[in-house]
Amino acid sequence: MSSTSDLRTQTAPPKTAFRFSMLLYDQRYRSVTIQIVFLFVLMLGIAWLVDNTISNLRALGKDFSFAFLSAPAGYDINQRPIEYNSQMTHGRAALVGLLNTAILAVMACALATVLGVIAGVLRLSNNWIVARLMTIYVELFRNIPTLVWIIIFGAIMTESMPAPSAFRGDTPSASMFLNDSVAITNRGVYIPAIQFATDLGTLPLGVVAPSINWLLVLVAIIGGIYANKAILKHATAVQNATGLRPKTWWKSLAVLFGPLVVLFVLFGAHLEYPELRGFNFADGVHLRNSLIAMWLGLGIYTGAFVAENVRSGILAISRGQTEAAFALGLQPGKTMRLVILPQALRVIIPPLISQYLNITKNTSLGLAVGYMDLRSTLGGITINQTGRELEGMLLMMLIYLAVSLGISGAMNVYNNRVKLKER
Amino acid sequence: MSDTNPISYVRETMLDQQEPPVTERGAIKWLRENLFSGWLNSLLTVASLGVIWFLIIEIGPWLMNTVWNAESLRQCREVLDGSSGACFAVIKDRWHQLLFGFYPREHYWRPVLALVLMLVALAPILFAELPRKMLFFSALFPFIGYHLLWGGSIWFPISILLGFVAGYVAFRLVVKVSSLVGVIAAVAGTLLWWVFLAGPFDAALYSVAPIGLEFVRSDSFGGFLISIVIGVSGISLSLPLGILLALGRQSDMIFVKSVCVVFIEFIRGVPLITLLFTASLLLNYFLPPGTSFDLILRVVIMVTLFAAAYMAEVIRGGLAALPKGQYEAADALGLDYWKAQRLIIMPQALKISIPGIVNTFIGLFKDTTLVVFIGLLDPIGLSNAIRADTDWNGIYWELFIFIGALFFIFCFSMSRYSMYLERKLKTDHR
Amino acid sequence: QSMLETIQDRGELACGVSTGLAGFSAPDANGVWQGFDVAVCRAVAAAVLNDPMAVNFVSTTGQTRFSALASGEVDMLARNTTWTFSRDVDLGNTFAGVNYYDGQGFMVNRELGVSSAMELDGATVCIQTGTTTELNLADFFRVNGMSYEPVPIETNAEAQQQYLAGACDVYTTDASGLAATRASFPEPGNHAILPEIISKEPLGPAVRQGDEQWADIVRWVLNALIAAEELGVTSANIEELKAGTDNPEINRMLGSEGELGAMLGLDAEWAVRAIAAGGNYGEIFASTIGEQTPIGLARGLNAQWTQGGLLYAPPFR
Amino acid sequence: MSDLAAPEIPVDRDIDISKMQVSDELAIQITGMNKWYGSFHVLRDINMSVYRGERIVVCGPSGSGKSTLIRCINRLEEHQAGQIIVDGTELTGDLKNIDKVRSEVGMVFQHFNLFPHLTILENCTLAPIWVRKVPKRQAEETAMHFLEKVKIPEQANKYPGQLSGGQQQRVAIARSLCMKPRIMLFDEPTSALDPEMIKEVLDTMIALAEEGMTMICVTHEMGFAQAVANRVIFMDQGQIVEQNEPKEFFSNPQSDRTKLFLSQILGH
Amino acid sequence: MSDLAAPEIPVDRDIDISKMQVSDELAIQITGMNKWYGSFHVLRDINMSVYRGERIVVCGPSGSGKSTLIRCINRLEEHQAGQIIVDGTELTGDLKNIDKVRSEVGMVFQHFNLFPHLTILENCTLAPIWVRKVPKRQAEETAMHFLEKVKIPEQANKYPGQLSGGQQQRVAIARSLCMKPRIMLFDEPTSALDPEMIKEVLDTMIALAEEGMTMICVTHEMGFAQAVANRVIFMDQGQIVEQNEPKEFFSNPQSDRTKLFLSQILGH
Ligand SMILES: Nc1ncnc2c1ncn2[C@@H]1O[C@H](COP(=O)(O)OP(=O)(O)OP(=O)(O)O)[C@@H](O)[C@H]1O
Ligand SMILES: Nc1ncnc2c1ncn2[C@@H]1O[C@H](COP(=O)(O)OP(=O)(O)OP(=O)(O)O)[C@@H](O)[C@H]1O
Ligand SMILES: NC(=O)CC[C@H](N)C(=O)O
Ligand SMILES: [Mg+2]
Ligand SMILES: [Mg+2]
Repeated sequence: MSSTSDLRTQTAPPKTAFRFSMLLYDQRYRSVTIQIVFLFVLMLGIAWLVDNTISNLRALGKDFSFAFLSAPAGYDINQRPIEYNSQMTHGRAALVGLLNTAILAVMACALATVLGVIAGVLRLSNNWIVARLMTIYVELFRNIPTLVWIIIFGAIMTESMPAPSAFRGDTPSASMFLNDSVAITNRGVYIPAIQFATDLGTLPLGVVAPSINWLLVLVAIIGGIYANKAILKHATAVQNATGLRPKTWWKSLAVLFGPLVVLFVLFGAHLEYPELRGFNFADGVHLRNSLIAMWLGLGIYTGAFVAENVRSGILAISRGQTEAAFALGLQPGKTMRLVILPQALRVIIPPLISQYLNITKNTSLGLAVGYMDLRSTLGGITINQTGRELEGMLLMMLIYLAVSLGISGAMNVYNNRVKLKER
Repeated sequence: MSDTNPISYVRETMLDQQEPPVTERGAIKWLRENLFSGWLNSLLTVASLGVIWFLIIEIGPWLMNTVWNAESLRQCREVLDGSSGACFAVIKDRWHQLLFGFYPREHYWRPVLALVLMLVALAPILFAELPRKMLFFSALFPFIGYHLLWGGSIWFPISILLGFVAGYVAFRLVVKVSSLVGVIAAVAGTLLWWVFLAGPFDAALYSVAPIGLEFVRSDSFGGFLISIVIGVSGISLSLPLGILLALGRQSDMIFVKSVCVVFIEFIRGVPLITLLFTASLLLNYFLPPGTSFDLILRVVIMVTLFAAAYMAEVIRGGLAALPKGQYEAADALGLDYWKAQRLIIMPQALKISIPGIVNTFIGLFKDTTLVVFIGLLDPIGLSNAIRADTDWNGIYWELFIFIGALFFIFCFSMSRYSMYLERKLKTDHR
Repeated sequence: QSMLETIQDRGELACGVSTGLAGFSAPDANGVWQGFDVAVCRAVAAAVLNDPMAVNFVSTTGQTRFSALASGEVDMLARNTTWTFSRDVDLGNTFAGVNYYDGQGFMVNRELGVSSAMELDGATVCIQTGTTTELNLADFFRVNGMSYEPVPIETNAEAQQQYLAGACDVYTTDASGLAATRASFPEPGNHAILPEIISKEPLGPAVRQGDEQWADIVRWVLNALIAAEELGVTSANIEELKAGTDNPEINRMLGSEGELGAMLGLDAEWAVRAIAAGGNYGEIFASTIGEQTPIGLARGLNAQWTQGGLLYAPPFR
Repeated sequence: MSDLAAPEIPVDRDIDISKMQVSDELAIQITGMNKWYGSFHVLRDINMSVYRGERIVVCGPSGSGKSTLIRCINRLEEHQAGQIIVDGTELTGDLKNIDKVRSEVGMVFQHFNLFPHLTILENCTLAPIWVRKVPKRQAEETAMHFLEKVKIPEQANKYPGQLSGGQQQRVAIARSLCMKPRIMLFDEPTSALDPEMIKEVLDTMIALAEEGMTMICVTHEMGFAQAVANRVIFMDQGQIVEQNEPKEFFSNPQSDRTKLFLSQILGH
Repeated sequence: MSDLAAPEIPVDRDIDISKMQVSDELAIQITGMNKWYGSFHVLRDINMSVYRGERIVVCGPSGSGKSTLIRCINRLEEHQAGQIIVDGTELTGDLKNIDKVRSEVGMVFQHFNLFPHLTILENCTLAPIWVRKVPKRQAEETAMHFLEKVKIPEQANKYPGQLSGGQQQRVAIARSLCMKPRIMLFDEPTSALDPEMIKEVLDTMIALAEEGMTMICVTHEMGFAQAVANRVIFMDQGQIVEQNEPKEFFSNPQSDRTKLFLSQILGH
């Protein structure tokens, strides 16, 4: 029989003496051995590769330098979101390519989301035909490589659309759509552009010089969104106090679009219609074939995956949730908004974001249809003209990596924010 | 039963099933519930019927009016004589290229036999009911398949196979010292054999006994043959590599772990196409001057690394889903790390990850189309080549329909198989 | 280990060619590569490997060709590649000479009614990326104060399709390439090559910098082909001439006199094999792109210097 | 035979069932109701009246249509023939009527069906705020009141995932009560719970019963039935086969089916 | 106070504890053992000897380090100071020793931890085949022998998922026994089980005890402790606070902590 009543506490574990044979046979030190061996082999491998590279470069008389980025590029880029001409540097050309990548990625993400949500929801509809049709869409696009789709859309654009010359003459064989404002040709789609009568010039910000008019429009949009948030918050406050939620839709509409309308009127905004002049349509916005093919190819293909995510997200919310909400007297609309959507979004958004990541990486397939993205500028023509394949590839991979890590970092933040609390 | 108690009630005769009212029966109910419940639904029905009608009207006549016999698009057009119609004659003319590339015609039996044998080798892996002994053949298949496809000296695959034997012998010899040393010895033994002895061994035996099928160069490979070769090798190699990476990422050895994390995140963060470019353009910078090895092999390596990173993440999910108790029970029974992994952890983790694994496989198979960018003649590359030919200049849809349909068949059957497996595993062991 | 040894060990020459340009380099119906550029590869293979067929043709696009060469993917490029300063000096290539003197031209559909490149303001231009023509085009339009819409394209075949489909008004590349492309059109007569030649495009085989011996071999194989024409050595009479003639230069070239072959690290008959492979320069020209072929190119600048052209092989001495 | 039910009785206080009021007003009236799933006739000629303050236990073998019956009462399922009148409102396709009935009838499910993305308090205030348009403060006060009643006020700011099954079911009851329903439906509220937790939930239900709530409860807890029910209804094959006072029902079942059923559930 | 434990006694036969042999050889010796999780001192100066054939019950409040203690004995956890000698082998980082000890010490977990992808028989033969290198036939015979001993030979070809909790725990015991360990450790083997199943498992453990197996068992089944244990060890805050014969321990606890603990677990 023994009993202790003093409860002693030590704060730090003592160290044990180290013997050499422990390296192999001791649980604790063996992992150190393994890691040292591993690291050694790894270092050796890397050193070998680096050594080979250095001697190969030396044999070719090349060095490793990024100076080529500030040399004049010499080539033209057809789609230029920022000022660019062939006299500007390779670095600038890479930036133009990166922006083109971003434009395509954003457009394709938007299309994929819209299509995916529609198809995902419709696939669950109890309408037999619609559900089947959506199943066909999803299976057809999921099981055929995106590259095939991109090329098909590219072919549709060049092969099946009329050339600009078909719009010419007294009896043109092709005509524009929507009251002569949209022209679909085998060189792309021309849509009206918004022009401002009073041009406030540009804001020189170093590399880019955005138009002040559009900056103000952007400010108005962001401001509108914030104002709308405030209105909704106020509505909630009123509801909390009185139980009755004031109608807000007209206020929302007003703050979201009011400032825009005012700005547009102030600036004398008008539509500039595309017009057949010389060889091509001029004015308006030119969405090139390459852009359209990439956009449709990536967007519709990824939309099929998004549809599956949406469908499983909705299915993950058990029927019991709807029934419980109904049993409490919530109407279907409110059930959707207050009970189903908040839960489904948690399930849907993480895979949705990884689809966005896939889209971003897949924009590099622009090569197939001649889209001038980052890969085509920095990773294509620049490398070819300067012979800096090592540096160019490395830089390009790092840029893609940074973008990917940025997106997945955002996803992790979101995931942690909405994680369900469990026991 | 008491009549005094008003609430007491007993049913004397049970009622029989009755037919539901008309609205609950047959076609009317089906239509009402499935097509016309509410105005939105009716609208959707009408819209979809419209879409289907449009497709039939647009594509139907074109498909029905197919020309199968012609030597060029011009001939096709002559036959069609202005009416709209498909010209699948191009497939009839070029199907062998789309399937085999420039593989010598008299040797077509080799890839076909390899495909059949591959299905046999896959069978015991895919269907657990088959006898386990067949796995022996599955293990040998890579070597048989290689020899069938490329030919050359039969001693070459055999000497590669012997590398594993060498590794095993080395392992046996020193495993007594420590299993860690054993593993290192096994890897070293295999590599040493491959690097230093396999070549001479092959050459010596071949000079004595020159047996083997006729050698076929890699650049005659093309079409679906190349997609399948790259896809299947990538799939079978990326699984073990993915498992290792997943284990590395789960490991508590900080260096191993961080190297795995960096590798996985890097590979997942860049587009496959940049890796393929690296394989085709940059790899020689990293190797000693003068080394050159087959482009297909390089692509297989890159595709494998790429898929392995995704695989590792899928398997990590499976590992994370296993309760800690499984590891502890294995420890308590005295199983060492690798035995525990092989016998306890992996069988369960892989089962959990099957849907993800198959999805990665499908993705990998679809991604084999990207090799067209580095000049390999996969189906897309060949379709470009065929269209560049003056005979078939201007033909599009027929080729794409053929290629798309074949990809669809492969990928769709894979995804169906994974659903079958999921269903089966759900009921198994319960 | 030198390039020569590497290639001889391998038993095969890796030659970078285009992805398909009729007359210059394109596989025929049997998958065997044929053409003007291909003939250079075959001659080199014949000289160093004693087998004109021991060539592994690697098709490269305008964009991938120099990377393929620099990384060792190919041993030499014979791919209508323009010899420029930066490609020679900065990109680390060595050009082995010129096998075709060319310039950049424009092709348009006659329906457009364009007769001069100066009328192309606002046109959509199909252009192969990664070429000198891409850069020349930018300069040409900028200098002349015109605008254009470039449609960047990877390969000649794709460019041809885009052009025929009307996705671009103009196709621009080397004039020889235009002629070759036009020759494969269903109705070549509907397309005009505009008179302006906007650049000098000396096309020639290139090797990687750093192995002088290998560069010399390629250079002198090409020179041997050109000199053979000048000296009247043809594939028909070479068997007879190699025994010895009274022209000492022919004798030195064909190895019956002197040690030229040994100086290159080859045997004495290297040039005999190179010439026998496809004939001398003139024979190759005539059978691949000459006036008798569908391509129908005249010798023009590519005639021997004795005929008023620019071809001028340095002496074999 | 009456002691058979004894081991199941979870009650730890004296209940005087006679004190619980039953008025003679009708809360629910079902006449000639039939329902089919496809061509399967699940509910056959159901006739049943429930008075205000009555507490009815429905039992019967699995698949006999118990759940379907009570789900018809707040129109989670649609019936195809006959009439269901709840609190004077007939249930037809009319959406207004359905909303009205649903806000008068509370329902507690076997699997709780709490909203996992909302705290306990938010679960309880959601419907009052959005359906009854009660100001938030007041809704929260009511919610806390009912949470106290089910004895878990301290959990108000946790999420459902952090609670035990028994606690979750009590929250589900509180959530229904917050809508101040006049009728409560329970569909096997304790069958997904561990034995210790069953007691907590049954105690809560008994407390409710004592306050005179009209209740229809599908359950196999015969102890509960004996303790508080006015009436036990036994269903089989979609029909009401027998109904009686609990005492009579357990001690003296009339129909063979009932006997068989009772021997099965009380037997082990 | 000794009758307090009565309702928990699961024993259905007469056990003559005096007939069970305890030799004077040491099976386990722990001296001055300390363990930390990070900077948290979970086990403080543990000294303890277990003789061959001894059956020891460890009890104590939750978090007192009971599990950690017995997990240290087969090195599922590493201790940082002091000595643990099992069957003459000291546990250090040395992998050989660890392997040796683990194959001599069987362990049964609270949550059974059977391998769900293997049949019962495969669960039992896995370790003998791969660790002890026993031929498969022989391993299966041994396994059937022990499965018979735990009274479930007929389940040999089922999968764990098809068995009840009690059956699973008996399989877990059989699986450990198949390695023919000289010492068995049990970590709350019955606490995840339903009441009826507890008895099955305790019976199996009692049968083991009767055969003279050295056992250390973390459990709160005081009936079991009274019936078969030679010694009860009470732990609190990572220390051994009291140890004694079961009878003395229950009837006459010395330390205040022990008294408090006993009143809590026997109280309800
Ligand atoms: N949505 C449905 N479609 C078709 N049949 C259904 C549906 N829901 C239930 N059923 C069938 O209706 C019958 C009655 O089901 P119900 O759920 O009402 O039984 P229950 O008495 O509640 O049984 P349990 O005690 O198992 O809950 C069962 O045979 C069931 O299979
Ligand atoms: N891996 C770990 N890391 C940090 N602390 C731990 C870890 N495992 C256990 N602990 C802590 O060590 C203490 C002892 O844990 P242990 O599991 O041994 O207690 P126990 O007596 O078995 O309790 P129970 O009866 O709940 O099983 C507890 O306070 C626990 O929180
Ligand atoms: N069109 C081509 O492929 C070659 C164009 C040009 N001769 C160049 O070297 O860049
Ligand atoms: Mg039910
Ligand atoms: Mg414990």
